[in-house]
Amino acid sequence: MKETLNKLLKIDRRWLFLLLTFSILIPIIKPIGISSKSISSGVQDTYNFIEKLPEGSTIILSMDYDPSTAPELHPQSAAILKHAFKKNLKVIIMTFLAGSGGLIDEHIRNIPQQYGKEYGKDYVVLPYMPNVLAALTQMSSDIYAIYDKDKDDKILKNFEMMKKIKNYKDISAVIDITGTALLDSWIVFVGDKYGVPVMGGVTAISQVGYGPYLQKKQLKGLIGGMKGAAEYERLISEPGKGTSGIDALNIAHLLVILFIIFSNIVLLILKLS
Amino acid sequence: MNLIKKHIPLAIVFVFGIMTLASYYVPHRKSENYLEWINIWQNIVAAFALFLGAISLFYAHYKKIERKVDGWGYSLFVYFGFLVIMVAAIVSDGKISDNGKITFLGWSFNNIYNPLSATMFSVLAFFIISTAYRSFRIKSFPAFLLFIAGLVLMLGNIPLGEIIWDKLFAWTNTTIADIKNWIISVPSTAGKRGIMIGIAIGAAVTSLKIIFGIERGYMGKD
Amino acid sequence: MIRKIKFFLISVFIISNINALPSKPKKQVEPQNVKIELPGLELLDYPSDRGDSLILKWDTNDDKDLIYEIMVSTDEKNWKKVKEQKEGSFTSQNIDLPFWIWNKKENKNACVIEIMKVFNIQEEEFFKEYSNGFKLYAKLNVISKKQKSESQTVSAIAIGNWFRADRLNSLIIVLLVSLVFFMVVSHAKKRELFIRRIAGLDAIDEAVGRATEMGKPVIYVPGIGSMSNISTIASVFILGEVGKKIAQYDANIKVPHYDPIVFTVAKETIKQAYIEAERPDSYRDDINMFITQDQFAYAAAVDGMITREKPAACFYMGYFMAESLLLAEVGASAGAIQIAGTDIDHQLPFFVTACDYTLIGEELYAAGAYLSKEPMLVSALKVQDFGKLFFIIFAALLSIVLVISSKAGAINITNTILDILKVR
Amino acid sequence: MEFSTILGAWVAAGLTLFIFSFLYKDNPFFKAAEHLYIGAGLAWHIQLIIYKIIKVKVWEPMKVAWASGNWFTIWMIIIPTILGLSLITQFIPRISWLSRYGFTFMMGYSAGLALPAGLATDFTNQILGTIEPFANIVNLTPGQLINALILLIGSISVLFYFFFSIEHKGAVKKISNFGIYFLMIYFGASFGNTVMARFSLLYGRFDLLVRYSNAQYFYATNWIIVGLVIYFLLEKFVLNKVIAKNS
Repeated sequence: MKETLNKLLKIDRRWLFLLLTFSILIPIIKPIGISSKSISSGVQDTYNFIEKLPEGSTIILSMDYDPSTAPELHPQSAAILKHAFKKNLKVIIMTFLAGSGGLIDEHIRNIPQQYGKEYGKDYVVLPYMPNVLAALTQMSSDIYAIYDKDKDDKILKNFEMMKKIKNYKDISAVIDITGTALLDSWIVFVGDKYGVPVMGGVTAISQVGYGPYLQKKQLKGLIGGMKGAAEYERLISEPGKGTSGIDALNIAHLLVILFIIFSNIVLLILKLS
Repeated sequence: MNLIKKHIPLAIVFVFGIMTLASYYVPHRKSENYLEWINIWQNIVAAFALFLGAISLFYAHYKKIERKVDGWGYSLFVYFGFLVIMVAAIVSDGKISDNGKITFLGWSFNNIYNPLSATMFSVLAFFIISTAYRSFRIKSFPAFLLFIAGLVLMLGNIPLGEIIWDKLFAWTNTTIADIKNWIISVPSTAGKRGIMIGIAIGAAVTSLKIIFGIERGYMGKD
Repeated sequence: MIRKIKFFLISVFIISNINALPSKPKKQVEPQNVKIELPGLELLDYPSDRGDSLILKWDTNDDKDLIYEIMVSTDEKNWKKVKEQKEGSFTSQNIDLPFWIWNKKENKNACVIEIMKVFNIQEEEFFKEYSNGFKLYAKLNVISKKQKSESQTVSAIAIGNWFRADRLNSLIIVLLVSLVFFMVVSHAKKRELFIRRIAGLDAIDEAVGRATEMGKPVIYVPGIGSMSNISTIASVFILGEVGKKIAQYDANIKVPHYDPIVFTVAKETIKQAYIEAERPDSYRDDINMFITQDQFAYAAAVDGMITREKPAACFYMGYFMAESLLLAEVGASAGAIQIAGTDIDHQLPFFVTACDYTLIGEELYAAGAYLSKEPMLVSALKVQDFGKLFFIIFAALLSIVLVISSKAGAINITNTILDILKVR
Repeated sequence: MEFSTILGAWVAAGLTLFIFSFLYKDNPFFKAAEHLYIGAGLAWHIQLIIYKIIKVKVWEPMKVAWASGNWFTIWMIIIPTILGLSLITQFIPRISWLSRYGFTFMMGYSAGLALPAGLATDFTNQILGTIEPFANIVNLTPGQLINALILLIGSISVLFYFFFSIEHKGAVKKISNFGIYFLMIYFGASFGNTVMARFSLLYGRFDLLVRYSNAQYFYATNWIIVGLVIYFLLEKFVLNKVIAKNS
């Protein structure tokens, strides 16, 4: 008995890996269909903020994630973009992460046409900018000093929607979707410094860390992880990858919890005997 | 010689440090102009720092191949990977897509760089499972708190957790989301704030040390 | 045909208007426009700005239905309407300036006039042309239910300021930290400062000892930070001490690098450590190796290294992001003793669970200071302790003051305290 | 479907599975992918630098400034370029001190930028956040009041844990132990939330692999898995025996 239990504790971890593989693969092939019930306050706040913006206002959507965090963040930015287009807001898409180019392309290939939006009139995409602080600071006085061209090297100033845009004063909100610490920079260097409302979409892991900023209202709203994306999709009633993804996560989470409890029970039995 | 080797670099760090620091307190247009240019400078200088990395990398693997150390053959893959992306970039003129069509660079991003980095990142999921099983030991009260907070967050993150909670604890009149939010915004924030404050001061002091040339490990030895 | 008539009519209209304009004085267009003296009307340069805004303020009125038309001009002739504002909708209280440069309690209507926006001037042009200030005239049209009256004209010059007085609080904190720092530094040079023992540091000796016994290498991972990260600086100091022990025991160490600058610094640190341990001949140039400057490629390579080398001990000290668990779990499955330390708070849980010892946050800095006894590191630690003390005292005291003052209804005191701490 | 898309699917599925194969054990496929990644990762960053910075911020403005004889701009580009180039001298021991010019510039800039903003956000603002609820005490519900107190007491006791100037004995030890509870809750919460993130990623990878196992992509995933399995079987049953025989 004791030996078996001891063996169980030191089980080859590859068996655990195999179990996890199946627990994620199966829902992909055959979804369970358990959807999110409640909406977290951060998501609701973000939704309300965007919902309340007057038609025609301009928002910045900073897509600062690369494929490594895309499964969680891509559905978030898609939901925000859809919401903005539904509300007839103008969107400036930018990025400070080199790896995000392909992801932005994927969005603008698919989403705008669903809502009949035109490039230059309803949204623009700015090129990748490596130096975050420089750009964040510069845009407070004049966007065009740092972004004179869009991602296809066209003069940014000439686009219809950019005619009335000069600096942060003309921006109604910033939404930074990111898996890095860039949201902190947006809060510190833009939100706090120039008073632009900043909202964020982050991975589930960093969500916890933004507690202080949320509590202080330095962040007006926060979408966390795939669950946040699923909730946002529900709010705008556009189910997408967030909703289907959350299904696959159910079992995997349960597995982690069961493993922790199981190994501790085994340990307890070993100690008692 | 000491002047150009030591004193001028220290003067540079001091001058740019103080001026950049001051620009935070000077609203005048001149200060904005300064910041604008210095940002561009930083962009350019930092760009060259990456070439340092490239040269180090090539040198390291060149040595491996030259000495025919164990597994030197794999070092060839380093050059191969580098070449593929570089050629792709040159052919595509640095653009990921051109008129909505994906370029060779975009292709290699989607099918080489991205799968590698995303997969490496996702391997973490497997490691979380094995950490949970092998080292998540509830031996003491603090460890128990760690477990409880983790448990609530995990349950609160998944719809299934909500369902389980509602089945078992509906009588408490709270939802798991409430508890999760409370943990995030109250005790967990207190914990983070406690870590944050000392680090903030530490970072500020380090900045001071750098500006005043007290910390100069990065300059190397004379 | 219809078009032609339209064109004709429009041109007639335009011509008649052009002819009419100079002959018709403005007042006759709006016959009920009366001149009044609006009490307390003032135009001020916006304090602590770059010179592109002004504040117009005037006394509040009891008639809550009043509407003000704010008119501005550069030459007192051509007037431009900025906007309409309702009585009491925006007062001096709404202007986000701290109490030491702006009187919020004043019961006045206020309006911020942004020159570039009002006159539609491009930024570059504005600062080129009006570098010495922008003179602006302003007046108000007061519209009540009965009549429309026109106020007196006021003027002011908008100039760029040289100090952001609203950030005075921040400047004071920066100066305070610097002051404390230099005081502690001068103190540190005179005598040794006390640092408490940090649990987990003994483990370093143990780990190196074990590596020597087993004849297996130690892998020291300095993370993915650059030399401006304090955690990387601390890590390099710890590396120096670990390196010394390694050299003394004649054990084997490998240090994979992410940042080329850290790489060169670490090379010298290790070389120095071997010299100090009097084993310069055992130093090899391949102790430090540069891997690559891509986060997960680095993690993959270090993982591969750990699996192949089967080290007796792994150190993870410095700046870590998501790769923390990628490294620590592989290290654990390779059976190594693992000691970690980082100040990236959200990676700590993984190190805490997967490693044998973890230095949490500042403990990493403290470990660097403790091991190296470097006066500069020690004094930085002291400043941090002062900062924490400052936080504890202020947070506790101010909370009590706030509770009392808000219970007593002394809004002035609460607002003053909050104003002092507000970051602008 | 285009050939490049199908080829892409094969390459992507292959590299993904090669990395995953490390979970079973270290093997040549992983080693190859690992080394490929080292090179490709660096190249990715370098091409960005060349096309997004050197081309856009150095080369093109320089051409314009040169043509129009704008000496101010020319100098403002030349100086940072020289500073940047100075970094490269790191590799030439005799003049490696030149690289200090570039390093010191970068360090000075980042230190000056980080100092005030960091203190404001992570220090002053945190004091404000801790005490702010008390300013509104009249309108607080009992629950909110308790939360504000927990936040205050929690933050302070965690700070006690990080005091290094005094030995942790007696009351200090008790308070700092209490602080550890808050640290642990933070770590637990952080851990719990991360699980979500990482599984989402894994979901993303598996989703892709499932997509590439379609007939459209000529069963890329399936074939590569079969190949890997055959390799591991061969290694286990054939290669090892051969090696054993030879030695």
